[in-house]
Amino acid sequence: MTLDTVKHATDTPQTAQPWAELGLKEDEYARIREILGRRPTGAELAMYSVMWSEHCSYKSSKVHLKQFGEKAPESDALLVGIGENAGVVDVGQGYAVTFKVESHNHPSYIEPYQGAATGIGGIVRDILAMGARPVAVMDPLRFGAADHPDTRRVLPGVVAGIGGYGNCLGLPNIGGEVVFDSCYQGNPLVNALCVGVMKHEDIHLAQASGTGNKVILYGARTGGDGIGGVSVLASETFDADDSAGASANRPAVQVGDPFQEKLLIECTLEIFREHLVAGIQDLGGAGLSCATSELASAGSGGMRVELDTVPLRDATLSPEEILMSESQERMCAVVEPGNVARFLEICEKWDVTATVIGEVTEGDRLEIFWHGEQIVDVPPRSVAHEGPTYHRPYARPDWQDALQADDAARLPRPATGDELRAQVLTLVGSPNQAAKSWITDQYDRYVLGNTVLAQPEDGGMIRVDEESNLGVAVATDGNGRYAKLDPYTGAQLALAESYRNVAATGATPLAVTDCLNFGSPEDPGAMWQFAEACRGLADACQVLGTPVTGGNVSLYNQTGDTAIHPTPVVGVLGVIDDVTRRTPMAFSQAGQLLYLLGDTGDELGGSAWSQAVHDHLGGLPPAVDLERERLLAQILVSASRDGMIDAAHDLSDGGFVQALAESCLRGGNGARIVVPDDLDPFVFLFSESAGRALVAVPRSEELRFTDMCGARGLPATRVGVVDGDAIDVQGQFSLPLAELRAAHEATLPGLFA
Amino acid sequence: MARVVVDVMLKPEILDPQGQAVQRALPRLGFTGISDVRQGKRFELDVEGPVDDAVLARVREMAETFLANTVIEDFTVRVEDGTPAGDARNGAPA
Amino acid sequence: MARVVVDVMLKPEILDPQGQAVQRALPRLGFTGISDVRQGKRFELDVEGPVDDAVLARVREMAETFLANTVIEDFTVRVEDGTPAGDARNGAPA
Amino acid sequence: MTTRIGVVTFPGSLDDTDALRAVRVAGGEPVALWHRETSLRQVDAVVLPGGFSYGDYLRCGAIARFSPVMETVVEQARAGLPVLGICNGFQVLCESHLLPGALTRNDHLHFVCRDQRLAVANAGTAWTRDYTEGQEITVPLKNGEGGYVADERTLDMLEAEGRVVLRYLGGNPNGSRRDIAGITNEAGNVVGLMPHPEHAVETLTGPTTDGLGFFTSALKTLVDAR
Ligand SMILES: Nc1ncnc2c1ncn2[C@@H]1O[C@H](COP(=O)(O)OP(=O)(O)O)[C@@H](O)[C@H]1O
Ligand SMILES: [Mg+2]
Repeated sequence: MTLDTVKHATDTPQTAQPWAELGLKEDEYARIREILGRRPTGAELAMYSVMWSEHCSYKSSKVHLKQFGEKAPESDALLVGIGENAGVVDVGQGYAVTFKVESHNHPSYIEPYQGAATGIGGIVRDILAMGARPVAVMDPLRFGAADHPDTRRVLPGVVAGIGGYGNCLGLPNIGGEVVFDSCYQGNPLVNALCVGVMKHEDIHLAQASGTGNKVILYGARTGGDGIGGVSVLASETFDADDSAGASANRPAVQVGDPFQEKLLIECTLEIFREHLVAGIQDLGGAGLSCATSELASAGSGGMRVELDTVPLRDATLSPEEILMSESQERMCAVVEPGNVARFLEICEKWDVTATVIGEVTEGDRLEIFWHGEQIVDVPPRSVAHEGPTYHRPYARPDWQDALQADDAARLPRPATGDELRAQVLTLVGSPNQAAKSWITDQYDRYVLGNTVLAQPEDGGMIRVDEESNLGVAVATDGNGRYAKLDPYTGAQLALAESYRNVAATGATPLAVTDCLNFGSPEDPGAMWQFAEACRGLADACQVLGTPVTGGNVSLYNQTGDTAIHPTPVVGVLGVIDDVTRRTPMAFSQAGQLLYLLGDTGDELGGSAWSQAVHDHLGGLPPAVDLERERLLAQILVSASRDGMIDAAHDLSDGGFVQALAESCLRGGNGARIVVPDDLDPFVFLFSESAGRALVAVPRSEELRFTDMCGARGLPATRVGVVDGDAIDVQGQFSLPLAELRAAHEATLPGLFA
Repeated sequence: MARVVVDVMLKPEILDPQGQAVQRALPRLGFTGISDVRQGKRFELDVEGPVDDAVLARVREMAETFLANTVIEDFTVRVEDGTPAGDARNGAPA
Repeated sequence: MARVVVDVMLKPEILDPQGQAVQRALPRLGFTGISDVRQGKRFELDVEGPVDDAVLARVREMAETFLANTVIEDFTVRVEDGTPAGDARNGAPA
Repeated sequence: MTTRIGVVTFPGSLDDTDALRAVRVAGGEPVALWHRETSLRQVDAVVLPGGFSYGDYLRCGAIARFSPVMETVVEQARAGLPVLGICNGFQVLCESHLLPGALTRNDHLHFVCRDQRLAVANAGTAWTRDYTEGQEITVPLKNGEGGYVADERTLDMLEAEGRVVLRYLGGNPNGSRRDIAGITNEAGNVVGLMPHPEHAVETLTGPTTDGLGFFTSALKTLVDAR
């Protein structure tokens, strides 16, 4: 086969090209020809097709994501906003924190271990590329029904992959989510979040500037793995039944090497310390196509790359394949000529392969050569930043009204103390509410020695500075059931819960990252869910004053016509001046008083109770009151800072009784509970009204605490006392902790061990 | 009692970090002249009764669906004495 | 280019949790008649030049000192075609 | 004069900074050592930290054992230098034959991270003299290949010579023979442990401060030796 050079392409305008097989639409192909003024070469076609895929170009979602910028609240904390590898937040004392959540959904269904492992690897490199030391990871997960046979294949593999990669990298796993719902049967969601810490002056950006600067590719050698991974696995051409076929020629699955990534991290941080880098980009989806075009597009000059200098694992790879390869554990840096020798020396110290593959040029073209012949000559912006934009039609699904009309209020409720007791046990033992330690015990939460709080706490907390005790807290939440009932409110509830979780630890919420997992954008109903969720999230961020700093979109999560529940996963980052003042969730002191903060209404739509007891989904989700969330957060933070509370736990799915059970079990203490006069016992125990938390107040602080709540207008109801070794709801039932613990902790081992 | 051996190796195009780590270590230990190392798994199955074609077919199915992950791995099945059980890597239908 | 294979298995007296897990899973998957499963490692070494006795002796030394931990593992070395390279498990002196 | 305790960083070491911190918290002077250097920079004791040296490929500790720094560590350990191997460090010590036996895949096949109750079985080594025999402690345990194995003769010998240093309490987390969580060499200067005492030196980030004793023990041993 002759090499399809730029010259050859110019000379053979009629040659038929496989644009459709590469996932391009006819008008997209026509636009490429128009941009270039000729037909693209094979290498150019490969680059455009992968960079213009949904996964890389956000062509269906970006018109909606725009709101995150347009409605962004004023925030002094945001140092780098949406558009870079990850946003950067000022946390004081000269420190900056970067964090982001991404999806690796489809690959994790095909090959759970490697899919999940490389998901962690990818998000860690994004954080590293900002100039930060990665300090923690989290893993929001969604699986099919807990007792479905395929969940037995997917879940253990995903968990082992996340642990296998994250543990080997030496990053503590400080939290995440595990949700089971049959809607995720063929489309499990594997989202991964990473947090990194740096000093302000260490922030690095993905741009290539300075004519004559060298482009260095370093890390793993480039192999044939993951070719087409982006376009095949993460776009509309993906079809589960076809997965075996897709792997026939080049594997679409990537295998991770966490050891190589650990070396890459240490090597890169040493390079940053010596200020050797002018611009840097990780290699993720779309590999070199993405890195070279994004670097060149964001910089001031052009770029020239000698593709045959790329170190290969497989010598038979074609130039197109090299450009598209998604081999893991690679980075691309732009380095001034005078710094190249030292850069390579540091790579040698860490046994990291590094090669100069090109340089920044004058002009504004990205030019790629293969053994001296030019195979790519494109305006980089047209590849990286000026891909197609779709205004997809969207419409509220016609089933939405019927779903909302099917109110959970019609479900039979427990009438006696014994029935309440039985349903409490059903609830805390249901897969979604059961203890997740069978999973989280497979993750190292101690490594790096700065983990102040980790799962099952409301938020993970990391000490940033050992001298000053400055720290950050992060939580992620998302409730697909709520979002299915009402995507606008559901997205806001996801944010509200995550925000509340961070505040419950004593940290002040500052900023947001999100991973939007939805069905096909070509389905107007799914597109409506997406649009509503974006609007809801952007509006809520504005009220709460927490800007979205970055995130990720995963579409086409559906099997045939059946889409997953719309699942916006929201991560919130908070800061705490003194981590020794953190608020844990455990009730560890008998005699402390329990206060319920916030208002409880009769809100059971989409609740854990309706799922666990009745396998029902219908009605409306709980109402959101963002001003109340803000007030509650302020109270939780003040109370922590001033030592007025010893424990706090946010109320979310499962309601009061679930929170109570978790805090009691964690502390090894029971509680005597009195149902407030104005509440029905069932509603009190199981309602999922938002904007609430349960706190333990030392008796000596009671007056000060209630005065503060009173003065600031937050309802605070004394509901009981920490005491004994049972949960005793007066006049209703008593449930020994041992029995509660057995029900709560046996479920997951029973299913997966 | 007969023994059937199933060898499972990563497909040639799939990254083999373990094999690479071994290969990189060899020169440091004074071993040269090894141009590539791949590391895989070896299963020794003790089979009750005689190993006939039906048994081998079952073992092959077991390898295909369970012992190997054919998304990233190839396998071979053979009776202990070393004769391949009539199939090339992966391919053979059961 | 010749290929030398080194098989490494846990010694029979050492507990093999991986093999046991496989064996326990088999009946659930509908495979019966397998009385024992052991799981070990298989190394494929690509050797530059011809594989003569000297090369095999070196590979054996490599297996002894590095590829296997002889506190808990046995190994065999053979040239790809399947003929054992003149040694029984572990034993043979280099 | 401060006591210098070195911590080796291999490629893939993860708990090296934690071990350095623990030395500092205990009152010693932490010294970072690099796997490619044969010099131990005149330290008075060495810690081989936890992690996944060389990715734990092949076998845990099998490749790290051949690093230049280990030549010196092995030589000086034989001459009496106090050496503590934690988790991956324990695996390196076994692979180096400074300690008998080997560490194998956890019997349940999963990585396990938990706060582990332990009994100190030998309070006479260079690294345990600040404990009392039979003392119960709780420190984090986190590993995928922590099952200690050795042949019966070796196990009997370890028991007879009192060389079991730590034993698991409250359930064996990985299938270790005879609940062994840590052992020592004949001279008592080389100790290997699966649990991570460096993660139990401050209440803020660990379940207890029970791990500090390993580091203060070494400091005392070294001061006495002067
Ligand atoms: N749901 C979202 N909300 C906000 N920003 C988003 C979202 N999805 C993607 N982004 C932003 O768009 C940019 C491109 O995203 P992505 O392609 O995931 O980055 P990368 O190339 O690093 O993988 C990033 O800055 C990302 O943070
Ligand atoms: Mg990126």
